[in-house]
Amino acid sequence: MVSPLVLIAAPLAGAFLLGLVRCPRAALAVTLATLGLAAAAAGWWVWQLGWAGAEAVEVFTAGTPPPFAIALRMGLPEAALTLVITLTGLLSALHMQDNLAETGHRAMAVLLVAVMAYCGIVLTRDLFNLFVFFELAAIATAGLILLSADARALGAGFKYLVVSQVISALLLIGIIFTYHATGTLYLDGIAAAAAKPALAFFLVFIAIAAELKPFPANGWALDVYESSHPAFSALISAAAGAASLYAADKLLTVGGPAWLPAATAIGIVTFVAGNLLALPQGNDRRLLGYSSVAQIGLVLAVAGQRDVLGEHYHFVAFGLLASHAVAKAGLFWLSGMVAERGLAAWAALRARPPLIFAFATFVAMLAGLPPFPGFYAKWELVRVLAAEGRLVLLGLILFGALLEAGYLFRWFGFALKREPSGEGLACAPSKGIPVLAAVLAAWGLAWQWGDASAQANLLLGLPLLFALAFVLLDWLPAWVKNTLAIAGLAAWFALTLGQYDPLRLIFAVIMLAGGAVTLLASYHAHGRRIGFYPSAMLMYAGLAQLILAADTFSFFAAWEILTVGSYFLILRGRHSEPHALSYIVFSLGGAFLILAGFAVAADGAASFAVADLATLAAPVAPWVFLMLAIGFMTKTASIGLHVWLPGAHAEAETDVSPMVSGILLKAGLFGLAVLLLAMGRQKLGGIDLTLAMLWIGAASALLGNLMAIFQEDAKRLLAYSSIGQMGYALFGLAMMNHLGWLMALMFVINHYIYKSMLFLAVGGVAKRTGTRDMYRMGGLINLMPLSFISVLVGIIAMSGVPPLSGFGGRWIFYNALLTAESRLPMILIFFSGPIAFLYLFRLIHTIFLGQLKDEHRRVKEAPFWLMVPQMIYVVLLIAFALVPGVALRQVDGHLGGLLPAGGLSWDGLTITSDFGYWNPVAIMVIVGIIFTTLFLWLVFVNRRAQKVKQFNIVFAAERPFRPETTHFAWNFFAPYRKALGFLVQPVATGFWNGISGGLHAGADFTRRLYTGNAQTYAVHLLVFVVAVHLFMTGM
Amino acid sequence: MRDELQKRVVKGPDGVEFEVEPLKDYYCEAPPAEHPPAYLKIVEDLFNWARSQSLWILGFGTGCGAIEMRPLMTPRFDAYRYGVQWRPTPRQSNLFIISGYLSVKTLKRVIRSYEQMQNPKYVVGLGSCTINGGMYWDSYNTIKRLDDYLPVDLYIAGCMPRPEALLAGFETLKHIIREGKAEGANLYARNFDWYKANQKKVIHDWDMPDYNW
Amino acid sequence: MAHIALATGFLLFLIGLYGALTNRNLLRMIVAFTVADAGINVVIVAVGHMRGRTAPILDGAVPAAEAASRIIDPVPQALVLTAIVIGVGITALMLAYAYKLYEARRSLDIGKFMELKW
Amino acid sequence: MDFDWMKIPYALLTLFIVVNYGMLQNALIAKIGARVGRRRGIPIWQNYADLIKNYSIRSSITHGVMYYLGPVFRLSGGVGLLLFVPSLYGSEMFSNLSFAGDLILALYFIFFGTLGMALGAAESGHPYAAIGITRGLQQVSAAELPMALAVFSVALQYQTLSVTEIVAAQQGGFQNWTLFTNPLAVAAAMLSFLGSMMRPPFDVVLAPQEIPIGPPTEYHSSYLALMQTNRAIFPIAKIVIYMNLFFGGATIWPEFFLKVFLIYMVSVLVGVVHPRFRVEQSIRWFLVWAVPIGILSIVLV
Amino acid sequence: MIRRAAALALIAALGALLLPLLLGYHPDEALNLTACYYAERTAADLGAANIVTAIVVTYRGLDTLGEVTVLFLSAAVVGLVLARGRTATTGGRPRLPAGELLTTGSRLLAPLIMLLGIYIFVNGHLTPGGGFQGGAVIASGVLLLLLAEPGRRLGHRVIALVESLSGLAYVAIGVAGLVYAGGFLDNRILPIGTLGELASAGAIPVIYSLIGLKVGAEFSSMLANLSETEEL
Repeated sequence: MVSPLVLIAAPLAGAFLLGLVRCPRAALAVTLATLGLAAAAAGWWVWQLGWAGAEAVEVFTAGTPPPFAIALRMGLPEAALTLVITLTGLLSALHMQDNLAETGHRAMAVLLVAVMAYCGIVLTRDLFNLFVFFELAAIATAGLILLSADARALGAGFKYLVVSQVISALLLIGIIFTYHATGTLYLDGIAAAAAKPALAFFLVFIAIAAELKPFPANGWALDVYESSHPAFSALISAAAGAASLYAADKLLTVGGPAWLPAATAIGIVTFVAGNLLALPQGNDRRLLGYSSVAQIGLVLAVAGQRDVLGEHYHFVAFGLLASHAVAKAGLFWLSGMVAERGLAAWAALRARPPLIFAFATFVAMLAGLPPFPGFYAKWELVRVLAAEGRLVLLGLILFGALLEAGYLFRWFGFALKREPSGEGLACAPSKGIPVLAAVLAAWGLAWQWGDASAQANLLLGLPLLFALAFVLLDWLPAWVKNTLAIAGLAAWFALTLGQYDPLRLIFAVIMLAGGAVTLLASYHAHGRRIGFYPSAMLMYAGLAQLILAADTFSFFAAWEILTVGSYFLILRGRHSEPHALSYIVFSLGGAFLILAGFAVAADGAASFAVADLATLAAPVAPWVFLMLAIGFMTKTASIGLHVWLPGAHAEAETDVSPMVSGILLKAGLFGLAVLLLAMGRQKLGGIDLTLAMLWIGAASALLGNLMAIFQEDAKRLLAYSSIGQMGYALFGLAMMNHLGWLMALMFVINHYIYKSMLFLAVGGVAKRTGTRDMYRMGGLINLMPLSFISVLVGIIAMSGVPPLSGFGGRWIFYNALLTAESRLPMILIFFSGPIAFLYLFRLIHTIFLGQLKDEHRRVKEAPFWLMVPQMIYVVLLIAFALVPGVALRQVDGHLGGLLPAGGLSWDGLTITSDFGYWNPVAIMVIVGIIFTTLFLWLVFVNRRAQKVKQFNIVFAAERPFRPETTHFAWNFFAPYRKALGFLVQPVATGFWNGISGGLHAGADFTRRLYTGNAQTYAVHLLVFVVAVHLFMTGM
Repeated sequence: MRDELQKRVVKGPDGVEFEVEPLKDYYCEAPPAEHPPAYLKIVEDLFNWARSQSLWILGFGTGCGAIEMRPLMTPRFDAYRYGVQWRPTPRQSNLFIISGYLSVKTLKRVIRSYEQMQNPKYVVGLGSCTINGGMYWDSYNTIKRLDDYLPVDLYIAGCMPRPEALLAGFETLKHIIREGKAEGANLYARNFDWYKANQKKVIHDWDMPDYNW
Repeated sequence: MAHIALATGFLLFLIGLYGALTNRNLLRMIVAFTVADAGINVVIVAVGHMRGRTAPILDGAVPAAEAASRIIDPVPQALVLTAIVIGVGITALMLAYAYKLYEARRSLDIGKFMELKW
Repeated sequence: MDFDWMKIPYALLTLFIVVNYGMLQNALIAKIGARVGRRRGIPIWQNYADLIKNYSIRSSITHGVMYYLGPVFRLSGGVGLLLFVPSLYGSEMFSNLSFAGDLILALYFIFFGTLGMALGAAESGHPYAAIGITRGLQQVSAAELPMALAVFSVALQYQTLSVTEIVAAQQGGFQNWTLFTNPLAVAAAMLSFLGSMMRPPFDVVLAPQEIPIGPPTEYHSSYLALMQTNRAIFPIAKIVIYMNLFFGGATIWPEFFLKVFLIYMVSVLVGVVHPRFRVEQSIRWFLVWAVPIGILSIVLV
Repeated sequence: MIRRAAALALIAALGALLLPLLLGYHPDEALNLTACYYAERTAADLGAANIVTAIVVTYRGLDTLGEVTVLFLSAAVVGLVLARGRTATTGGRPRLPAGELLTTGSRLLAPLIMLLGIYIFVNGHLTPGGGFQGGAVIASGVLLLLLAEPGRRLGHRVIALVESLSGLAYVAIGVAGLVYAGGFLDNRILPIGTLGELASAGAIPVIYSLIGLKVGAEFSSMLANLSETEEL
């Protein structure tokens, strides 16, 4: 039995002892040993209380029971928090050991006392004692700030002192009047007191709240974060934040439910404002400071929701707090390794891939992505808030979280993509160990929270584990990993084959088997390709789990996993940094909508079968539908939400583009299919939502295609084309009839095949020619004949010209339209068909036909491994064109059970609908015979044609000047721009840019609040106090 | 030699430098081939009839005579009724009317266009200038005898010959074609070196391949 | 009596705070905070005060048996001790900071130490 | 559906009839045009002479595989289009190969030849070819829209996509023709028809002097001959679709010839009195004038 | 001006916020539960005559430990602050020596002051005053010495030793309470003795003495540190 007092006595004794130790190294050893002892004690308690089944204990001092003497309490929360505090202290001490040793025993003593004070804040049950520990923490903070090498730290420390003077004054007044009114300082006694002194307690409460750095009274904290030694910032952020939060929590327990709204309000305002203000930050530590402030605000808001969270309160609050503590401490420690302060300076981390992994872990953890605790916590929190109808709060939380994800991922993008400048990395083991420990803690907590969650433990999911295994296997050469990956996908597909219904089977085939085929292209990469396989397999893991997901939780978890995996994957492209960012922001925005939708639908249930969406009733159902639909449509890049797609797909690596285009987009369609199957038609305010989707689908098809024809960049062209194609599929689904769905599924298959093929082909060409601008290419047909064939087959299939498979899609599409109820949106669709023709022609013409350029005269065919999947696709396309029934017949039958009749009849080789008929084999044979006959005839009459070269053209009696001036390729469809250019004005881009710009400008304006003047900060604090008071009394 | 036709060193996308020789790399270097009639007589007769009934003139006015050809399209002369029409591209034309005097500068273009026409092809010299230089007999920059440079099937004399003369010329040309005597293209191929030498004698800035396919 | 003490304490606190907010000189700010601290301490002591009672020390005048009815509330007395000591500690700290700040800039103007902001 | 081998000679017969009819009709129309201009115009057999002449050209060049295949695609498209649609209603003999697919097949097969031709012409490396193709594609993309709407309107009207059934529904007197039962659709379709016939005002694609006849700039000799053959077939094949959809189809060849001729004459008549549109003008024109009619026809059907 | 007016307005608002505390204040008529407990039980349980001392040292011993630590911390941080970036300042302008009268006087007074301080903290459990007060008095003696002889260097090592040892002893006694008596900082590890005697109230006098020493040492160290800054 270790007394909890060890946590106080040991550091204190250590601190006093340090005065006797002269040698800095010995002093350091004492310090570390003391902290280690404390951490061990805390760990022991966590073990006892958490696993060994011990009860919480109340520790009396002075041999007298409370309220007459100070008492401490050690329960599971306290044990966990003290463990966090002591461990952070230990690791921070390790991290800054050089500074400590240099500064001498005093600094170490201060550090020990700081840790002791934080533990004391957590443990004590006495109000005044709380004050004492806070003061200790404040003074220790003022001392530790000085450890920084930054000369500005002095000023920050003074500001901190000024503000803590004001806080402690308020706290003292509050305490003494609370004592006066209740006759006790024992927290439980105050809680039990009959008459609660509202104003006095308000002062106590507001003082503790001010310790939590609420907006706007937090300028001092930011200055401290920015200028302190990062290890110490880690301590403030993780340990002090946790301790203060627990103090606030204690006060809220004492104060009762009346104080919860205020806590919530303070917390949420701080959360949103902190994240908003972090947006324009350029200094990593200040950014982390804003983020810390925001996170602590979030936990405070959660504390304010304890009344509704009930038994989940600790799970949620600690999930968020643990995520914050581990990730933030880790990030601060990382910041200590980076030499410069700009966000882009973190590019130096690239020298050490494990550090990038650590960075990714922390960012994902902060952003609340699975499988980290924040994810489970978010799920519970949102679920409860939605069930209680606190939708504004829910919205604000998600909005803040989105902002946070925005700047965190932007920063991550900087680290991965910017050029590392100047000084590198301080990579001493003492700096690396804390980071490593934080990473381990992060994954340990992920396991722990998954284990404790009422939902499935995500880390038990085989696909996810498989993906994570690649992190450990990253030292292997790429081809080994590629083989493993393909084998894994194939094995998982074979393993789960029995579990899919025909609808899911189509998606499974595309995502898993198709994924394996796409991965064949990755054999072309040499070396180790660090980071590629974990990301790719993460995405595939998400996809694999998505198709199998039966309940909302696993669905959403899979959704986020695939989102984050694909984000890392997209980010790998050379210039993809901004595009990957907009991808992740839009995806997370969509994911949050899905989350909210599920939560609203759940009405308090922990998780429910996705199919049960069908049982939702009127007032809620349309809103749920709306949120889910928008969420899924973000992924399918429907018009308006499409701005992330072109860049993300175009800038991705050659073999990544087909994955994110051919495969990933289908996740959105899958979601929509599941949604529509479950919920069917919904009406909101008299508007049929499926009709709205129909219009969106049609508009996406038209505008996507229209934008595609104006692209000069081949991959962007394909990317815009995907928007259009997804529009078709969305349109098909939204028709809500049998044939519409069949057409959508046909599009799913076709789009996978030809878009993967085209992306690979174009990627191969771009790889060889060193450019993606089509007008710089031209005439490559003879040099890259295989690529030409795959593009040719691809565009024939895509344009829907018989006899290839695209026609089947069109045919079903027309038949579906005949049964559709609304006719107007189809006009847009009709228009988009021929437009598709335009960009497809442009694609093949400007790349392969026309004039070959000087510098491309010696390019070779695309790499072998890029060609392999393309040739497989060519075969697949032709096979699918001949016998579409192989894939579609089952689905047709399956759909027959889900949607009213109107299916096709598969009579021999002819496919018959209610309206028409279609015989793919006959078409192929007839066209083949005619074509062959005519070809032979031409060969006969024209057997002696002289093969000429590219300048042997009639040129109005002149000769071409140079290939560049002879290749007609740039601004290919100028008349279209004149006629319809107004349709492709970047309205959506402008809109989103406006929002982003507005947020940044607003943040930039608001942060001028923090003038850097200590007095201003004091004023902020007082204004905050007065304002909160007015808010509370006004309520 | 013009800049754009000179050898140049370019760097490929893979960073390897290599040499581009435009005249070799961008133009077909093969010399023209003779294409003697290859089918049975009756088939060739049918073909010759068709060729004679379908005279597609390259729409290229080389000199002042071009103005005389316009009226042929008008209701008054209506050359269409004789199977004559104008084509904008030498690839599809089989009749080249050198309409009047031919400056050296234009000769270059004429040669190029002529060589881009397909066998069989016919050349008609219109006006005195194509015969002996006409009033430009001592000009420093017109050619004097078209026949030195291209195989002429028919001359239509006059300065200028009226459209009626042109129509009559067409009839004569048809006659020649039907008789199988209009083999100027083969003549050109056979005596290619001689024609080329003559051409290069007057064209000093020869900046194209020897034969323009 | 208690009200007067309380009012004095509050007034001192507010005056001190006002001084701290308006004086740009570091030393003046520190002095102002000391004033405010003093005000708080007066408030604490005043809250413990009870009319007609004596100090909580048991001696001849106050036997242990009668203590409950004779002495004033000892708790604020104990608290104020702690508060004072803490105030002293912080004041010392602020002074040290002020000194170093002056050393850095040769100025005591709070407005000179604003390089960390936004 | 059982395949009957006799269909092949029957289909070839259709092809033969249509090729000859097409050649003569083209000449006739040229003659009419000439007469409007008070000329005599070409002899009626002129097209045969041109065709034979082009096949008889002895030399030719090729720019590459696609260049070589372009005309093959083109003519395959024309022949296929013709054969996928029944020529005469109620005639087993001249229902051709329509068992392979319905109206949608025919409409999409139009693009087969266009695509092949575009690829072939583009491989010639000639900028004028590419310019011509882009003009054509852009113009057609807008011109197709009213046609698609009209077709759709008709399909809705008759609740079928089978050409045979659509013709069947129009039998029994001209008052049953779609022309009278759904005039808006016909109007839209006929406006679209103007755009697809490469006649003024929509012939900027060819623009003989600006971009010497556009896409086929580089084509000559037997390539050109193939394309000429297609020029005889393709417009007829297209008009057959119009005839079947809107004008009651044909049950005997004379009716077929007459209707095809009259429908063709629509574009000719419009063509001889209109100057040329630029591409963006024609796009706007179709979207502003033809599309609303098409939309109305869909809404009202 | 606006700044001042704004500050004034803010202070006024704060004052208005605090006003209800003042107006709503009613002095207690009787001791509340806690105070009552102390009044009635202190003598019997702890044997300390000075109830405040009993509260300070025992009942709220943890606070006091914290308090001592605050001072320790302040001293350490002041040391840190002042040590930060300090260059060797052996030089500096020479000062005038203090007058002989002052030197002698202060040397005479200092031990007396120290003695007073010791008296105060040793008797802390009996009379008003205690470790903090005593420590402060001791430190004032040190201050006197420093004022009288500005060039004087105090023995930092001695101070640090006193500081550390007294602190360690304090913690040790606290832990001893945990082991041998009712809890951390329980004074009953030593016999309570008779109320009012010097050697009574268990460990309270010992603790208070340690506190006195420690406080004195810490104040002295702070003063010494601050005084040394003058040489710059």
